[in-house]
Amino acid sequence: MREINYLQGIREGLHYVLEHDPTTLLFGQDVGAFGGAFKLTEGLQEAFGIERVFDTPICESAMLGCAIGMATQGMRPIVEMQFSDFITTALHQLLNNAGTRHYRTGNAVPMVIRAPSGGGSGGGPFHSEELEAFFCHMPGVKVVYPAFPSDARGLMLSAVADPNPVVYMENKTIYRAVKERVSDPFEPLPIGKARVCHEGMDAVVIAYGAMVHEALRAAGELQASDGYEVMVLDLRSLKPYDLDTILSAVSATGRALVVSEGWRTCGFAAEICAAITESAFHLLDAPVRRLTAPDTPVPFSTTLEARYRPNATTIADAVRQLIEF
Amino acid sequence: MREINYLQGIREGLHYVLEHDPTTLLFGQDVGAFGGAFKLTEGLQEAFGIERVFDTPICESAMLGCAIGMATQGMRPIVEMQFSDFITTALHQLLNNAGTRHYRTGNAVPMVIRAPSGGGSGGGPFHSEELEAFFCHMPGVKVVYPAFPSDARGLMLSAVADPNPVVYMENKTIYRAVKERVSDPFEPLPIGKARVCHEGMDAVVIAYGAMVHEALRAAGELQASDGYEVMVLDLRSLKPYDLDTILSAVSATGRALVVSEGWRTCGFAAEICAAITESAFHLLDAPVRRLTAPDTPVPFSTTLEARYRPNATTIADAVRQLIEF
Amino acid sequence: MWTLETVQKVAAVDPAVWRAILRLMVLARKVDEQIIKLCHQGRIHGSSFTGIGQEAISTAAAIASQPQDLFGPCIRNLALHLGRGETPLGIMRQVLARSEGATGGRDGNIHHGRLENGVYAMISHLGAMISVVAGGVMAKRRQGIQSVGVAFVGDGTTSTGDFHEALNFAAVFDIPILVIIENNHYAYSTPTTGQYRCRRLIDRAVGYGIDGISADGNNAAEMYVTVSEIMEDIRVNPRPVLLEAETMRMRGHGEHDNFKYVPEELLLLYRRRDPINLSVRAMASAKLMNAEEFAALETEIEAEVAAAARQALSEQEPAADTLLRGVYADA
Amino acid sequence: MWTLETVQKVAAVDPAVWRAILRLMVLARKVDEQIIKLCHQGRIHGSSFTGIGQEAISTAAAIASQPQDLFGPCIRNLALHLGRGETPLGIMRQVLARSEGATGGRDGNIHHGRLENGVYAMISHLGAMISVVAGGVMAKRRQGIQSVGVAFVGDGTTSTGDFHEALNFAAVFDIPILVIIENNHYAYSTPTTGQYRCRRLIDRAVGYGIDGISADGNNAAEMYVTVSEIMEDIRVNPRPVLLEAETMRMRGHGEHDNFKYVPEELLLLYRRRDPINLSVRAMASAKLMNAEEFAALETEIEAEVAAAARQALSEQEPAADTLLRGVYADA
Ligand SMILES: Cc1ncc(C[n+]2csc(CCOP(=O)(O)OP(=O)(O)O)c2C)c(N)n1
Ligand SMILES: Cc1ncc(C[n+]2csc(CCOP(=O)(O)OP(=O)(O)O)c2C)c(N)n1
Ligand SMILES: [Mg+2]
Ligand SMILES: [Mg+2]
Repeated sequence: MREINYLQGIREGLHYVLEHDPTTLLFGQDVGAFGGAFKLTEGLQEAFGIERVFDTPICESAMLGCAIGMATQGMRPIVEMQFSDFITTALHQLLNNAGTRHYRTGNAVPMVIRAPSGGGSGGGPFHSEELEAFFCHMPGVKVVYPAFPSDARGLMLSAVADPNPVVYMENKTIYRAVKERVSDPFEPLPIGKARVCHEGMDAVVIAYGAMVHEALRAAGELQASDGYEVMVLDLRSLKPYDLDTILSAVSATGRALVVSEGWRTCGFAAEICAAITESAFHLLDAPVRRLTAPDTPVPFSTTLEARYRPNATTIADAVRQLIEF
Repeated sequence: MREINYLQGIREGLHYVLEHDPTTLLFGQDVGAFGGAFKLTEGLQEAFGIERVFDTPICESAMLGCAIGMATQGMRPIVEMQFSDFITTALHQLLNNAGTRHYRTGNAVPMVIRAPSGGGSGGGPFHSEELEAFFCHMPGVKVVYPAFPSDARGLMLSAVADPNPVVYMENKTIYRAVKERVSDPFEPLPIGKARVCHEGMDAVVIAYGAMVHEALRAAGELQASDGYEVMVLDLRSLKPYDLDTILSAVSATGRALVVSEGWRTCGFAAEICAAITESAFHLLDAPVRRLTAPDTPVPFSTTLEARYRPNATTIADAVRQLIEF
Repeated sequence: MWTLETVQKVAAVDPAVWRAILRLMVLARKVDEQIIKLCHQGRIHGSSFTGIGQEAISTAAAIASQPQDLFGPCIRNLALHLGRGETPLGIMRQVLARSEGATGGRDGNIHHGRLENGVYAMISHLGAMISVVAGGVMAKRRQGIQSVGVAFVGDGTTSTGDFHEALNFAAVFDIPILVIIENNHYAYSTPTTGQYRCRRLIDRAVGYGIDGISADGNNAAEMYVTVSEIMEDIRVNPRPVLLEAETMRMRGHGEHDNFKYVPEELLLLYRRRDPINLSVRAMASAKLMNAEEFAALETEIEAEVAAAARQALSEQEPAADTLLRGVYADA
Repeated sequence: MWTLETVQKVAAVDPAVWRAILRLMVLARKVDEQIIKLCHQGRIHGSSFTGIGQEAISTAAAIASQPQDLFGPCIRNLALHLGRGETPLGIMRQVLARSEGATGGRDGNIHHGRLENGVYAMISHLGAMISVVAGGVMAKRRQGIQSVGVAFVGDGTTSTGDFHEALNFAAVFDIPILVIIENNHYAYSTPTTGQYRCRRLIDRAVGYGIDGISADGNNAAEMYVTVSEIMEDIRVNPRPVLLEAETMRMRGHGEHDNFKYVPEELLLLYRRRDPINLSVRAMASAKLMNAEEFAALETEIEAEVAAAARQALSEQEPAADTLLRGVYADA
């Protein structure tokens, strides 16, 4: 067992697929010799050569278009958005071009888009966005979002092996902060499987990405301060999401809080609320609640950003309200 | 009283603002002498001159950027997307540039984006999309979606008068099919106000755009065949949406169906479901249900598209299930 | 302006190639005419778009190509589809949304293509396919396949950011892709004066550090010579090239458009420069084909196309309950 | 390469303008140095970006401009902000996310601008601001105001679709906007060889049917003469112009970046061509300023900047409960 951080988990996943699958390629702005804006891809160009790991000009649409072309000709490209935010210059390539292609033509488009996401470290409005609601709204696109180093590795393997466009979301704030002891070798983690990462019967907190760690802290706090046993469910895949596991959790607890650091209106949390309500209305002892970022641009200052993002304290408060409903 | 169709309602709204507010401008691809792909803007260039109503090259990002520049310098630009679908090439200009500007700098960005939306007439995957879930997810952006000629006029006035970026969604399928007797002169219709367009106590169907007309047909059918009295609520504004009126309707009926021709996962219907459940859980006699398009690209063929879009029959069936829950 | 060299090259075009060119152009024309007929009979759902008047451009590229080449056709490239293996029956099925067509009715009109023919199905978002073709070629090259790409765009499409990104990207990576601008004077109702201010669109080539070449898009032999030379050149010296082919859209943007905004003189000029007529005349004077043979060719093709239409009309649109199938590829 | 004409024009620059140029460059340099200090003291949240080495370009544009002109600064244009009326205190508040800064802490570092100064706050999405400035100028012109726009982009930004769309759009509508490419050899870690293949980036101008002009971005007087001539020209003959200013980013992309990927010789070359030093020397030989006067100027500015930093440090970030305010403008 070695301890690695979240960023290393992603990097090991990339290393693995580049090593084991000669059809894989990794490209993006500054991902080569420089190792990427977060040094996440450091060493990969050195290990696999400039033909496999390379820098591109600043052109998100051409990058995604190129990946579609490659994916339909026997390769498995992995494209890095330097920041998830910049994909809004080229969403048509994902929604319209990659996402519709199999449905329209029967041609598979196995490509992975790495989307470093999320706030919490002073990125400001354009380097902090959580765009999973956009991605999950797109037919033909899959979305994964690991929260732990081991899942980051396993999901990278599955995302790359999947014959469809997969957005691989990564939370920048936990790149180095979240660590885990992992064993080697590692295996693909099936897309679409959530995981209960803390047991409890009083309520369930459904989370993903960095919010899983806030939820775990909240669960610990609630246990210590109120004696509440709160289940924490890490979705890990957002599309498809694991409705079965969600419903089991709801049936076990009767109370659910969905946490997301994305915007509230039409956010991913709304989807989970709606799905639970539709499928498990009779199991609910209280309405499903959302705890999300508000509908404001992601603010820059520490004071505002701290208020903007859900955290262990606000989660614990929301869970208390839910239990005491 | 004159009878006008939906398209004429939009055109009259445009005509009014161009006539009464010299700071307004209308531009887009082929909107000038040609009158637009749907002939909706026919006559406007003739009436107001090429300086006020003009064609642009094919460059959605520059068009929206230009509108932001104008809007921040005392003008009120109205930009037409030839089809709503094409805005995915330039979402950053809306989400990041227009949507964040007031929050970041205090500078207002009064601009209107006309987004001809929706399927039903063989537009296929790229000329039929309903992207309200994207638009509504954007902080700083407002979204309106009239279903009737009179509302189309009134909402155009309000959208143009609003000091924020407003996406004015229009349903292409009802351009000429939906008619209404209207009176002159007309007035702005406040953004954020829903309207009960059919009374009923057994359930409420919450809809917008073309689906309002399907819901009205369903209500008629349910009355005739089952004796059910079904309320139909036309949201008219999607962001902000009229939660008060929604909750009154839910409290009056205890049963709600949300209908949307947008995609299901992370769609606008999920938002309304989640909001109702959060705010009116105790008022519900049955879980709020969504009836939406499935998560597939908008198919081209008549057979598939007919199955794809919710319609009076599928709405009536869903309402029956809801009432008999 | 033709140089003596061009004249000689055109004269040297193999008679068999000449015949293939003419056949393909006529085939495309007849299929387009059939589409127009079906459209005006109300049998086609949605819009119909044709490439009438622009057949020489696609034809040249199709005939000049090798099997491993990749294509990104756009609105006016029926001849490309047909030249790369799509059949008239396939086209009829596509425009009629039949379940046996290339997109099985999930998409319509021009939005199709078969990867087994090296042809990508376009999306509507103009300019988006250039980088796809570039990426496809890049992938093939990495697999040791000497593929060349050809992407078609209209004059209007050159204003999109995607056009720029893809050309710059292809230049940086020395991707062998020929981007053909079919300058047909209009983008929907917008004339080129409302679209750009450079003199010729190939003035953009220098900005990418690549070659820009002009050709007469209505002269099939010139197009063929030009395109095949470029394709064979970039096949061995990989790099993008921009080619501007001047031509004219002889109908509306789609069949719903009466194109009143086009000056009659312009249409007249190009009616006299119809690519099929020009070729027939050239072949006649080169004694490659006489009027009788041409008439026979037309009759044969008309029959084939009519049969295809009959066959497709007798078939079905996809069953409604297949709606949810195939959004995702199975692992 | 300087022509005799340029030499004469530079020689004719008014001494007062020379002094204004130098002052603004020094002010920007000192403010940037203060930012670096604060950053390395850990007082700045997130990343810090400077324009050290590129001051001449923004300075020239600011000094050459008129009040009604509009600007789209990007990453390395601190001198532009200061030259258009932002104060050192304003900058300190911005980088420290103080509630009194231009964005009140809602945004940070370079993401600011004051419309009352004619300066648009950039968004990060590179290239997106060019069309905004173009639209702003279009609006002002319709109101009878003889405004000219200036948008700044880096070499890397020229690869974006937005760069292309905006330039083409501006050309079609004869919008008087000067787009200045600050070619500083790198886009983050990517050298220009990985970004484009044209010889000079102004090779793109012909593709828009506009003028493309080169200038030495480290020579303040040349930049001033060039920019003011263009701005006054397009003020009366409205149209876009592309200007490529060669320069060098003298630090990392941001302060977190050690820029080891930049060859030492290149930095050395440009260290010798520091825009402030060059100007000081030119002014000295023209007897416009001596070493003492320059030292006094530096001291004065340093004091002003230090005071601004102290003031801003004593202030607060916005209160958390203001988070929800102002997402929308009130009717
Ligand atoms: C990004 C984008 N914006 C707008 C449209 C709508 N549209 C479809 S075809 C067309 C005109 C295309 O003109 P051109 O590129 O010259 O091709 P042509 O039709 O002349 O062959 C327009 C504006 C689109 N398909 N994509
Ligand atoms: C659309 C987009 N893609 C990627 C980025 C990330 N990014 C920020 S700055 C930068 C490099 C910019 O280089 P250049 O334009 O040369 O400006 P310079 O930093 O050299 O002044 C990159 C890739 C971005 N901001 N926007
Ligand atoms: Mg055209
Ligand atoms: Mg640079």
